[in-house]
Amino acid sequence: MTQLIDKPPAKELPSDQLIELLRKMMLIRRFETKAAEMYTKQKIAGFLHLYNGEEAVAVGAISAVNDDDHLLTHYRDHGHALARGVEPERIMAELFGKDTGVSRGRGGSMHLFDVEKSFMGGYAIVAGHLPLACGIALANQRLKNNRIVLCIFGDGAVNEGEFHEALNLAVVWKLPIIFMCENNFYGMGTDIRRVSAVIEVYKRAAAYAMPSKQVDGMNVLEMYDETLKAAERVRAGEGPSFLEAICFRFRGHSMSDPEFYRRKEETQRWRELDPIITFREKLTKDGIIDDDAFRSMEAEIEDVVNEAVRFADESPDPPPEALFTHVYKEDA
Amino acid sequence: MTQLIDKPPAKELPSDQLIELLRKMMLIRRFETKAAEMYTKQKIAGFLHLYNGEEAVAVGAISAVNDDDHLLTHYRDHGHALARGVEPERIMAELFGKDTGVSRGRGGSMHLFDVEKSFMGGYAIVAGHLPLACGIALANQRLKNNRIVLCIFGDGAVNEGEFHEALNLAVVWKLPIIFMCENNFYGMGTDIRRVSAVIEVYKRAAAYAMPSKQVDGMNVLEMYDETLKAAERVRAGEGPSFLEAICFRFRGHSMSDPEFYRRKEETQRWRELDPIITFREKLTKDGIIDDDAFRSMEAEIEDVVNEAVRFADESPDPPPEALFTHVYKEDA
Amino acid sequence: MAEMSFRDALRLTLREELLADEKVILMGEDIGAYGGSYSVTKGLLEEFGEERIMDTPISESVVVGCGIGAAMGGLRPMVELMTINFSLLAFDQIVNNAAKLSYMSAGQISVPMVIRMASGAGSQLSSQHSHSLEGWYAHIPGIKVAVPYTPRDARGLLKTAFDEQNPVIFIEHTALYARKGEVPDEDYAIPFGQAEVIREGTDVTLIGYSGSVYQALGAADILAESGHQAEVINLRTLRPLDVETIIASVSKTHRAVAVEDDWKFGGFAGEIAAIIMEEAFDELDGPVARVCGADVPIPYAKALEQAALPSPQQIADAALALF
Amino acid sequence: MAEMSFRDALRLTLREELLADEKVILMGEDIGAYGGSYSVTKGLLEEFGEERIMDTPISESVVVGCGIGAAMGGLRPMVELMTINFSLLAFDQIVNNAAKLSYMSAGQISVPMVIRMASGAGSQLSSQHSHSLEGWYAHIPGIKVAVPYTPRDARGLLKTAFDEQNPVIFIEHTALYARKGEVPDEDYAIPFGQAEVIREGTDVTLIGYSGSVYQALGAADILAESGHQAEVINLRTLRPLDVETIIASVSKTHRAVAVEDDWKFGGFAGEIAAIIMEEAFDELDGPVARVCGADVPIPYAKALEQAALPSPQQIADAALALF
Ligand SMILES: Cc1ncc(C[n+]2csc(CCOP(=O)(O)OP(=O)(O)O)c2C)c(N)n1
Ligand SMILES: Cc1ncc(C[n+]2csc(CCOP(=O)(O)OP(=O)(O)O)c2C)c(N)n1
Ligand SMILES: [Mg+2]
Ligand SMILES: [Mg+2]
Repeated sequence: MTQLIDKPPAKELPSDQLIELLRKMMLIRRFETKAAEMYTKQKIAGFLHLYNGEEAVAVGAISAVNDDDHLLTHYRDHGHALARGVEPERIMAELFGKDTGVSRGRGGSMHLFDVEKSFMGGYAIVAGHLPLACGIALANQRLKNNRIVLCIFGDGAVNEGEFHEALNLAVVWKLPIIFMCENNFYGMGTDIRRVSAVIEVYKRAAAYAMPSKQVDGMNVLEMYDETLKAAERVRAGEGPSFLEAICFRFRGHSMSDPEFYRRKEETQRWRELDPIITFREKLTKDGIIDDDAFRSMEAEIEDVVNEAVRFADESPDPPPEALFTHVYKEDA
Repeated sequence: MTQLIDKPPAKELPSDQLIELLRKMMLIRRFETKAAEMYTKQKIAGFLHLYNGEEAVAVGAISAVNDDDHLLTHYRDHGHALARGVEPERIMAELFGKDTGVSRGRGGSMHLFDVEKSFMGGYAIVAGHLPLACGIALANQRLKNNRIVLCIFGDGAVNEGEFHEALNLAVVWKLPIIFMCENNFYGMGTDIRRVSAVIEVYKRAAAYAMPSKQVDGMNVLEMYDETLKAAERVRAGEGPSFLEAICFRFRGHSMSDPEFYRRKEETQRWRELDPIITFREKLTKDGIIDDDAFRSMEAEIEDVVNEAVRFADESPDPPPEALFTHVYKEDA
Repeated sequence: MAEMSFRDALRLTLREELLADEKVILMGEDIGAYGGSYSVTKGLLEEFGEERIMDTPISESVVVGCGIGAAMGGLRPMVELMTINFSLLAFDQIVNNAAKLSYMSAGQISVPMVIRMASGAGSQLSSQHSHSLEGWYAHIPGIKVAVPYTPRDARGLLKTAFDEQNPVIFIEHTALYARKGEVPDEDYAIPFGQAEVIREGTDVTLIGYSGSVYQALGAADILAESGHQAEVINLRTLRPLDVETIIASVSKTHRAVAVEDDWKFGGFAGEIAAIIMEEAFDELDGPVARVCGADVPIPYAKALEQAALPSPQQIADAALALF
Repeated sequence: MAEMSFRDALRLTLREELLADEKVILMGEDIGAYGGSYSVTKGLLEEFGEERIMDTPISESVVVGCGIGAAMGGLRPMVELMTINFSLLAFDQIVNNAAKLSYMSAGQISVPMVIRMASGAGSQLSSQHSHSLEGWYAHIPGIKVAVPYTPRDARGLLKTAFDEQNPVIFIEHTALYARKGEVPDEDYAIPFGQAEVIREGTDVTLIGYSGSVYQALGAADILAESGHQAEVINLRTLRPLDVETIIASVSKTHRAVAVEDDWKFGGFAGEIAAIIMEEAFDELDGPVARVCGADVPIPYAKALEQAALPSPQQIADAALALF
């Protein structure tokens, strides 16, 4: 999506931008289904956490901020990277552990980095990136560069001490950050209702007097709109804002999760709210996209994803000496 | 104070109990003034944090819980230990680093322990004891022993991650704890207004849906009453409660603090609310104590404190082999 | 003798402890409904209920601190920290409270608790999830550190851990969970501070612990091909360390290689080397060699990750260089 | 040459850095209004204002993480952690973020920041406030560790720390702050990885860093009385470590004692011993000795605390045992 200078609210988005939102969600879905397949074929190893079902959160939110706003997220990061416009083939190559990957094969699924695109990384220590987000925001504030930080994390991160420390500091220093919690109700196999004193996550921001709101994370336009509003406040220097995106991951925590801890019916109910299907229906009803256009977009995405796999597969492994480079800056 | 079985509210406290509250506050004040003197004479070393001005908090709160309720506190712990009834001479001996000290000279001022009196310690890592309080409370809950935990900390502790983690866990597991924040507005030289997003500390408990309240920490009876109410709820199994005691330390953070960060007038205003003077005045007005009784109590306390110094001074140092004992349990 | 996996040996022991003493409670992230991220606690929630098998929030510091407090208050807690990587978030509780309360209180307090955590690299989890920091724990007076290698160790050492009156850090290499081995049928415990000579030999001593014993045994096979009989020591606990067994072996072989997955510089292999030098300098035919992880964060790509970890061939080469 | 205290040398350097580059910011608990708990930053708030000298909440983890992020975002942060004891609460940020971001991002990110902290025992602060954990930091690839001894070191190494493109852990022993020494008038920097031979000798090499150099020098005096000329090495940085200077000295003296305040078992002195053995085995007339802190939490009582820390006499005795 070419960047709009002053982003309009969702109801004023031109058709091509609306279709682009759909395309991005579809790309994420298809990309990850393919990644899962590649995992089964052992082309991908380590942990692989799918974003399946949560696509509207990343696409809606990330489309609402500027391309040079800093983005940090957790290990479930493919969706965020794709939404930011990181090339699918360089992400797939990273999952394959190849030298052409975004992190040159060092990070894998959990640690995508594309600093040129202000995608400051996926982080694997729950809540460990919230402090970093504060620091980048502090730098932006001091450098007066008009950039804000979008920091994404899960409901599980909310009970970590760093969540608390970061939110407090951000308010005290009026840092330009949007804290966005993807509340999918589970942290691994743990239901938020069993481990959180207050389960409406957005309410916890009250302890820091931070503006906060719950948003429908299955609705890409609502995500877009609310993020836009938050971004405006934050960019205007009013300090941090908090958004809780209510969503659900349709698949297990990672590829190895048998999902003993929740009932199939629960997942089924959420699948009926599939953000891609519902948004496609809306766009069809509004006459913005027809079946042909949809199918040709699907085919195009299929090609992109297949090309990503081909690229990844044919890319070289990192050279052995890569093991010892970049431990320190001067090694580069 | 001999323990009352069912503690009455403040307005029903018999005279001797009221006088006892005054006596305890006076003992703390005098004990610490003497300790400061001994510090200057280099009989005491390390850090020495005086509780001067905050006596009503410890005495009111600790008198309201049972003698076998567990008590944990921070490094500013003389007041709490004395309020719990730990012998002044064993505390003074600890400050002198003697073998007769409550921690046999290993802990010093910041680490008083008297487990027989359920005084579970003074801790020197800010907020580090809150998790321990949760664990002891969990044990009490499981052992169904009717004991609750009173966990005391400062306003500075409120921004540590462990504060957040502990409050959340305590609510989720309905642990029998009173969290008591001594809000004296400063953490070392840092004014709470400069580092806390929400300065009414009790409001932060809302993020955990924990009952919480602000209390006048300069008023021993109010401290007593509110702690009593919280203790009843907690003991009844309703889960944790939070109290914020508004108070002020009349002296520096520790003996070496020149107090550049606050104006003399601020301290002076608070000194006018001195909890000992005001409570003495109240008891005098109510005809519970007269000048003679007061003066003889003062003299008696003078003797106790002098005796504590004598005891400490004449006590033996820990033997050299003590260095290596109690690292592990079997060493004992 | 029953043949069982390392994981099953741990679960069996936990279950026995839960049955034997109702003060035993287990706490940790996803140990209940999820069954444990490495399935060690699978089935225990169903059998013992939520009061004994407690799923916690993702709050490592309070979980460990709560375990310490529970031990102070009279329970017998076992805290599972999922992995050693996350234990860094609870480091202050372990170093400043668990390890020091007995001492600071002059013995008024003791902290009988077990903290279990998975460790090690090798599954392509990249840098933040591939630590082997056993040596850091071993450095701290006031705690004990168990590092089982066989299923037999797992059961016998965990049993001892539950008998201890002190905090025990119990570290399980993820590569071991599925490995099988003989476990005695009768009740037994393996005392702390007793290393096992897991393979006898006369020419060089290879010293490992936890997962690295496997690499050392592999190296012994390689060395045997060139006619060198390596003795392999499985340390079992790092604190206390069985210096006697190490020195006895080195006094026989006159050569030693210390192996560990962790970074070499400032790591525990250096301690082993230093102790051997101190205690058996005159017995040594050459310097104690160290074969450890490469001095880099662990990367994701398979070939790079493998190159970062000690291999049997590297160990054998280091040993051969001593002849 | 001006004579100034270690503390003043640090402050002078901080001030220069603040003046030279407006991207330099200082963050930490009580570094502003209070003047720094060891007065290092005294007066800087008044001169540079709240935008540059930032008092923080008591939240070690976010303070360090915020420093890392600020470095990622283009500032040049210095974070003061008050003491090494509290750094345990920020350990995850240091180990998992500061040390790994350059590597995991394949060089896309760098983290040019300085983390200062006071260290050491000796002022009767008891167990939770008396750590010397320099060796833990030295263990981590991706960071550098400076351990100045003289005021000259303090200034020269801090200067280099600010020139670094990598995270630097800068550790200051509290016993040194008030000590005075000569500091060159001209602008200078001391490169990392260059130890100083602070006293020349021929008979035994005493190796220390930070506060322990003082004890080593004391031991050299004692040894001189019995006619032994000790060479004393002040390491200055632990990572990178100047192995060359150590080996050159030991190749001359054939005897070595490594000294540190930290616990011996699993500590950094073991690394020094192991390296000397690896690199100069044939030069050694006896095992490298280690004189370190006692294997206990540090107690409050003065005599006990003193007994827990390495003394010149102990070091001299360890050296004499090598003759
Ligand atoms: C500090 C830390 N503790 C534990 C883990 C293990 N872990 C990985 S993901 C996860 C659950 C996180 O849940 P949530 O934040 O809700 O994100 P989601 O997976 O639902 O997107 C846990 C416990 C970790 N990575 N880091
Ligand atoms: C984790 C940690 N960080 C920093 C310190 C240093 N420190 C000691 S006391 C203190 C201030 C605490 O203030 P507060 O909690 O308000 O208690 P008060 O001293 O006012 O009673 C600080 C920062 C510490 N002991 N522990
Ligand atoms: Mg979740
Ligand atoms: Mg305070």
